[in-house]
Amino acid sequence: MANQPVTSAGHHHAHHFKSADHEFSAAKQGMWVFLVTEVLMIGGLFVAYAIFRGLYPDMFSAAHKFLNVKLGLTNTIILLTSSLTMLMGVSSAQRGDQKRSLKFLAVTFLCAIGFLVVKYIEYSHKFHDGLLPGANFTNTDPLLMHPKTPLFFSLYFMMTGIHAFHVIVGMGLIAWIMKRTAKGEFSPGYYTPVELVGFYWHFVDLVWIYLFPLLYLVG
Amino acid sequence: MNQNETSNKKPDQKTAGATNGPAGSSNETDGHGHHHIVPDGVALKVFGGLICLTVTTVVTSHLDLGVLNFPLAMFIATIKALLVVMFFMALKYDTKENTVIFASAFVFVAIFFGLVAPDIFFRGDVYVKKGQALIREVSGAGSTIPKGWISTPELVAKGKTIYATQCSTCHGVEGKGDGAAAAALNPKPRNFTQDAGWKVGRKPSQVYATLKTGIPGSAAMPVFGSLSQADRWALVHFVRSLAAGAPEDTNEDLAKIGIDPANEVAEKVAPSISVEMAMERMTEAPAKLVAMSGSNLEEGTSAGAKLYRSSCFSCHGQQGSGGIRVKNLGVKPASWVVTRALNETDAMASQDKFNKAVILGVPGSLMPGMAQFSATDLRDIYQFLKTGK
Amino acid sequence: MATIEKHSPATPSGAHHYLNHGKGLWSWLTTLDHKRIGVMYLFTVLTFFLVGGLLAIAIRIELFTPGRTIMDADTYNRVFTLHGAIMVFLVIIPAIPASLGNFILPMMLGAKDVAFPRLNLASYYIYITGAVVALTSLLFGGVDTGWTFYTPYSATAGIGVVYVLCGAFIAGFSSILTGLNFIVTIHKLRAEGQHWDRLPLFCWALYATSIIQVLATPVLAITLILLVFERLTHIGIFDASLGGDPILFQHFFWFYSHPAVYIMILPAMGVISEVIPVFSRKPIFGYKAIAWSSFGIALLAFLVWGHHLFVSGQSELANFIFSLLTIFVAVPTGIKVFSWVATLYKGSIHFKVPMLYALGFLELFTIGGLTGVFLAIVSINVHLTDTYFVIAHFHYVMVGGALMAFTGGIHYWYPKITGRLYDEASGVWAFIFVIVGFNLTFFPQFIVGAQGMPRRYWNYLPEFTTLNQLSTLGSFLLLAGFVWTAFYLWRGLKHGPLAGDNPWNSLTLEWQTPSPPPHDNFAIDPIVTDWPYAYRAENEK
Amino acid sequence: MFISNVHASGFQSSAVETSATLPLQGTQIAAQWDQLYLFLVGLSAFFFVLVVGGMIYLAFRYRKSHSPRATYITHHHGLEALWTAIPTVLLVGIFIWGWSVYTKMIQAPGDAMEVRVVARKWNWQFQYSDGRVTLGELFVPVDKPVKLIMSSEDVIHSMFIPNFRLKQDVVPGMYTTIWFEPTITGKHQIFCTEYCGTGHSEMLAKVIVLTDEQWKTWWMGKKISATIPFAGIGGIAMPQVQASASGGAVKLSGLALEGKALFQTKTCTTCHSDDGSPKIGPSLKGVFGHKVELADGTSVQADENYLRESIENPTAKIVKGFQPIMPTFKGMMSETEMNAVISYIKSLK
Repeated sequence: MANQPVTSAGHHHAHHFKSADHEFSAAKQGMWVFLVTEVLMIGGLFVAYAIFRGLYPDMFSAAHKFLNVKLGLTNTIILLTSSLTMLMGVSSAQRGDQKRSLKFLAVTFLCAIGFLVVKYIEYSHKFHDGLLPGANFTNTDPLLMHPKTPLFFSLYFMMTGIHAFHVIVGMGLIAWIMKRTAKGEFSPGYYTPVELVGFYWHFVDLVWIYLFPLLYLVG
Repeated sequence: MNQNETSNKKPDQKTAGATNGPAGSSNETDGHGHHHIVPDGVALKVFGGLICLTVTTVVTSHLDLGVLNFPLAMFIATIKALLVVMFFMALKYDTKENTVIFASAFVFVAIFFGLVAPDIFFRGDVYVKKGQALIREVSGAGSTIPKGWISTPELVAKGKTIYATQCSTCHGVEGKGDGAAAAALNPKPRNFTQDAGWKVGRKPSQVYATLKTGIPGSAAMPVFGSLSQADRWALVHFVRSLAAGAPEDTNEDLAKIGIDPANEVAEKVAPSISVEMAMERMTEAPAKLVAMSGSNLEEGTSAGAKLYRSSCFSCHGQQGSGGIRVKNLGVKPASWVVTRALNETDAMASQDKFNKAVILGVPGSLMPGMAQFSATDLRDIYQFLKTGK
Repeated sequence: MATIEKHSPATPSGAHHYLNHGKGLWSWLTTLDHKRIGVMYLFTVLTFFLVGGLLAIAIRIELFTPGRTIMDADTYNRVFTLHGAIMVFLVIIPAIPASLGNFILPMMLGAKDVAFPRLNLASYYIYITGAVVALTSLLFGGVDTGWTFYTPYSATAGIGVVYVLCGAFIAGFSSILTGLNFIVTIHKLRAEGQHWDRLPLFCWALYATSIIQVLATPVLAITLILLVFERLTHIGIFDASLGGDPILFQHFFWFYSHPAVYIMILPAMGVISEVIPVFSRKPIFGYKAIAWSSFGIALLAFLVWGHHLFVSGQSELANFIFSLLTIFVAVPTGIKVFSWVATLYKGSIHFKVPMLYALGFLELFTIGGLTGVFLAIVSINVHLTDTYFVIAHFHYVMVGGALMAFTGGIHYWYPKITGRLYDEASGVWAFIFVIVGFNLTFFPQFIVGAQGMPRRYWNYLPEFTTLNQLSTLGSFLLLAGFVWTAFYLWRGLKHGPLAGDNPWNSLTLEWQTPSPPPHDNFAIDPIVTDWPYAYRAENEK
Repeated sequence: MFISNVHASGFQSSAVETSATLPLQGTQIAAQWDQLYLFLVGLSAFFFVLVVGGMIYLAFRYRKSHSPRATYITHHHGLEALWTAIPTVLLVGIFIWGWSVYTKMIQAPGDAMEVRVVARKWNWQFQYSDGRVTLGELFVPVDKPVKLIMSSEDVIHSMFIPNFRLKQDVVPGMYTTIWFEPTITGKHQIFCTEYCGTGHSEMLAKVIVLTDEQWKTWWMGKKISATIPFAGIGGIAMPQVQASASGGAVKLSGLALEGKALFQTKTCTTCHSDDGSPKIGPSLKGVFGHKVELADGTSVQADENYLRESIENPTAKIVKGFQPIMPTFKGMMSETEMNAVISYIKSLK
């Protein structure tokens, strides 16, 4: 039957595990395997990027100049900070300081909102300029005369779009963890969900660490 | 490995009383190893490192290190990634199992790219004809003429020869918009000899843009993006020379198409070969490109010559020698047809064979039936082709 | 000295076990017990297998004569696409891992449940959702692109294709979650004393399969997302005119789909490695070699997908690399087949139904494997690919391999799952129908394929009529065999004699607990002290 | 219900004798291909007998009643090493032989005659270097290398010539090539082997290999008098598609029926529908005998001449609301084919 009802006194490990540590290490390994599937999925997009950059290097170098490096840099800083605050949140939960953990999780959540706002500004700018993926590309700037230019923006929107989707999912997870922290479910003996959400968030930041130079800087 | 297990216990003898099993069972990880709590000091130090690396990668990306830019950016990104994984996700203090699991993901992404690349980047046997790669041959010719947008006699002359091969089929020999293929077009191709009616405009930059992007909406005016930049400027000036009073460019006009007249930087676009161009190069019969010089057109004063020049010349070339590329509009992505020399075909065998070929057209080819000629017209043209007068 | 004939006394029917642990539909629908989830998967997979099988019969009837027999081209294209999609995504990928694997793996490890029971139930519901979403495509005109969805045809097909793509995308996650669950279960929940070299080969096979599921299925997810965006918003990544490359889609698709065929066959090999030693009453031959060749196949699975693109316009260099890598797949597969045959040597063979299906598997899988070598050689592939030769090859390997092992596995673990025994005699007869029907259906297709009959043809040249008619005849026998099997297995649920804990006297852990097993599998956590194939007690004089 | 069809088509024994397992060897390379193929069949038969025969023997020999007690054997390193090494060596050998045949298959000689192939939904168009265009029939001289440069107008198709053991996908937006040097004159069947929609199984064509003098007459544009037999499969034509499921089951007479097939093969269906559904061009259902409103406001009675003119000189009269992009089909259809298509259009009430 399911885990014993969770009491504030502490979490009882599921019946098929030998101990809380056993359950925790299983949960963590499960999370690492999940991150492997995420790497493979986003890896598919990076392979597509590498192929088309290899096929049309000049188009990529021309088109990537139309991305706003300043906004990209701000987003990178925001995500790195959110990664730090998430880590602080997790370590506070591990030490049992629930209030401090809640504070840091809240800051992480705000950073995520900031990231999406910057992303919205970038996207609306692209929509306005007609720099849209594939057949919807309507920009007539002479510097973008290469017939395959829409492909760059297809890749740009797919990669940053799927990343933004993962940021939104991350925000949902952080909110869920904040609710449970507020209810005092976590303690130095049981903080698995916090750490796993932390892993997920660090992974989202990890993907952006590669997206930023690939799309914005070297193109 | 032959099990030398000597214990005679039945293989899975249930040991009495081992209800929940001893705590330290073999496959459980090393007790509290994974409970590592990342101290705040380490977190801040790592965060500082990440910020510095971010700044460095942005700065180094602005320096033009040529081929080194990409690997450097990837190297810095990988260091940042390792920092996040090792410290923020505490993989450094985790079991070796999880490290192997997470690393294997990148190995398989590398396998995926590593085995797609041999296909994507090594195709092209079709473009390599007898060892000479088509694409490379064209891209080599990407020379740019400085200040191409100012007309010079050489550009006009060069434009004329390009015009003959690329444009005369629709726009006609003298640019009146009466080429052979124009019959099937509505709206009719532009008549360059008149000042009125230019949809985009007659300024060099406007003609240049039309050549580059074609006229949206008109089914016939294709994109000549595949022509090298020098050819396009030559065409611009030849076309403008066909009628007097063509307006000149201002600096904003030039800027609009991305050219800065002051520092002579011609627009640098690596010429790519269009599918049509590649196809045309491959299926081109060893045709002789007829260098059309206007001079000997006027001399042919006989009726046959005039008739021939008005409706046969643009496809059959100089006195029926053929070798002109005619665009077959019926096929997508368009195929080019090269006309054969008339005396090689049996249409010239006799007058009535010639008449039949002209009136009814030739089945299986693009020769349209031209019923408008009278018997005398046909006799004159036939004589002109036979005797050259 | 226990032989198979003597049944140990059956557990009293009143005993408490997983079937009567909770009563009513709700207790089944919200169960976290890996055994119940396995049974639910089993019934769902068998239902889809019936639907897919009937579609196959419809195809065979249509191909009975050239030209129109019972349906016209559009309907035929939709039928073979649905047959392909259902059989691949909804039947043969979850068949062994999700149903038998879910039920047996934790018990083989001496564990009480899989590592993440809730994730296990979620995976079942994700599978059902994916199936429902995929089948709604029928309301939007169905899909006629073939289960491979090659662009640009799929990028210009009717709106129905978007539903199948989303369905497959969702069902893919069920496969990922099962893989994830099994990897952590095998790492963390093995019984005490069960070191890696005492792990039953079924667990090794599921472990290798889970690794493929976890590493390959996400790439299918991204491929389907890209195709949906290509279909709806023309992002141009697979569209030549916008700079994309239709062959890139084939690379993305086959990077998943070739490892997927190993997701199908590796668990089947696991079942065979369990069945043959039990019914030969002697250890499996070359345990280490078989365990390691599972991993060899799992790794090679990711290196060889290019042999599906030999004639698709792939570069000469890629053809060379992929052909060279593909031929080496035959080496670990050969090791397994030779080891199974060697296990029979000096054994004491009991011709029970599971053993019959295992021997049937060996016969069909050998033909399938050998014809695979034909298709691995580039020049031979050029003539044979996209013809009925390929259809015969992959049916020999998938139906002849995976589904025969699945049926054999169902018979082998039937007593453990239901606590009863099926009717042995009708089992043997049904097997004869299946094996004869299968060979009669698919062997003629090798010949007609080599003669040049292309696949996915609704109308074919009259020269191919006779062989197609033979094949249709065979498909009826095959249908009869499977329907008869379903019938007597269903009848066995009520009327089968009680099976007792270990009717086959197997040494693996799942047989050391009552059948049907109690809710927590084992009253006391078992301690493993020996190799699961150490049939030495009854062998020494 | 399918019994009746069996009588209708009957068990025709194929008129043209095809070898038991393989199509005709239309080129030298096909012969070399067959050598490798038959070697592989032999090798597989050997391993099949070894494995399955061995299995049956062992299972029978050591059946429970005959050997009640098994012997405890777990492995044998020597044997296992053997059955790893031998298959590896055999496989590498086969690979090398296979690759040598493949290099011959893909490297075309320099002087090969180039023919441009355009594949489109459900027919093949061949264009020769002098601009001549044929639909569904590729004319080539015997014993001379021919190189096909292929591209597709819509989806991926695949050129498969069983007698030459050749197959190559035809991909939109890129060129793929195959080459062959036919040694047997006659018609060789071409299939499309990459699924491309409803007409995938009808997208057939023929390589017509001509003797030298037949080739000269054809190249000069004259008709070939002799009827050319089928070489290998393809002799009996596929049953004609009766009324498609969507259209009514109108009984079509001879000429109109032929016109219906031509309506497909001459690619009219690409832009014109025969069941009223809108496509790129106007639907031709119910056009004949009615008034047609033109783009320039006038309207005209749609009679045979109007139909003929619209086929030969399409831009002369443009129907209101449609683009003037129909190419001329003059020269693409013989006189009889023109009549057949027009009579089919007349039959579309």
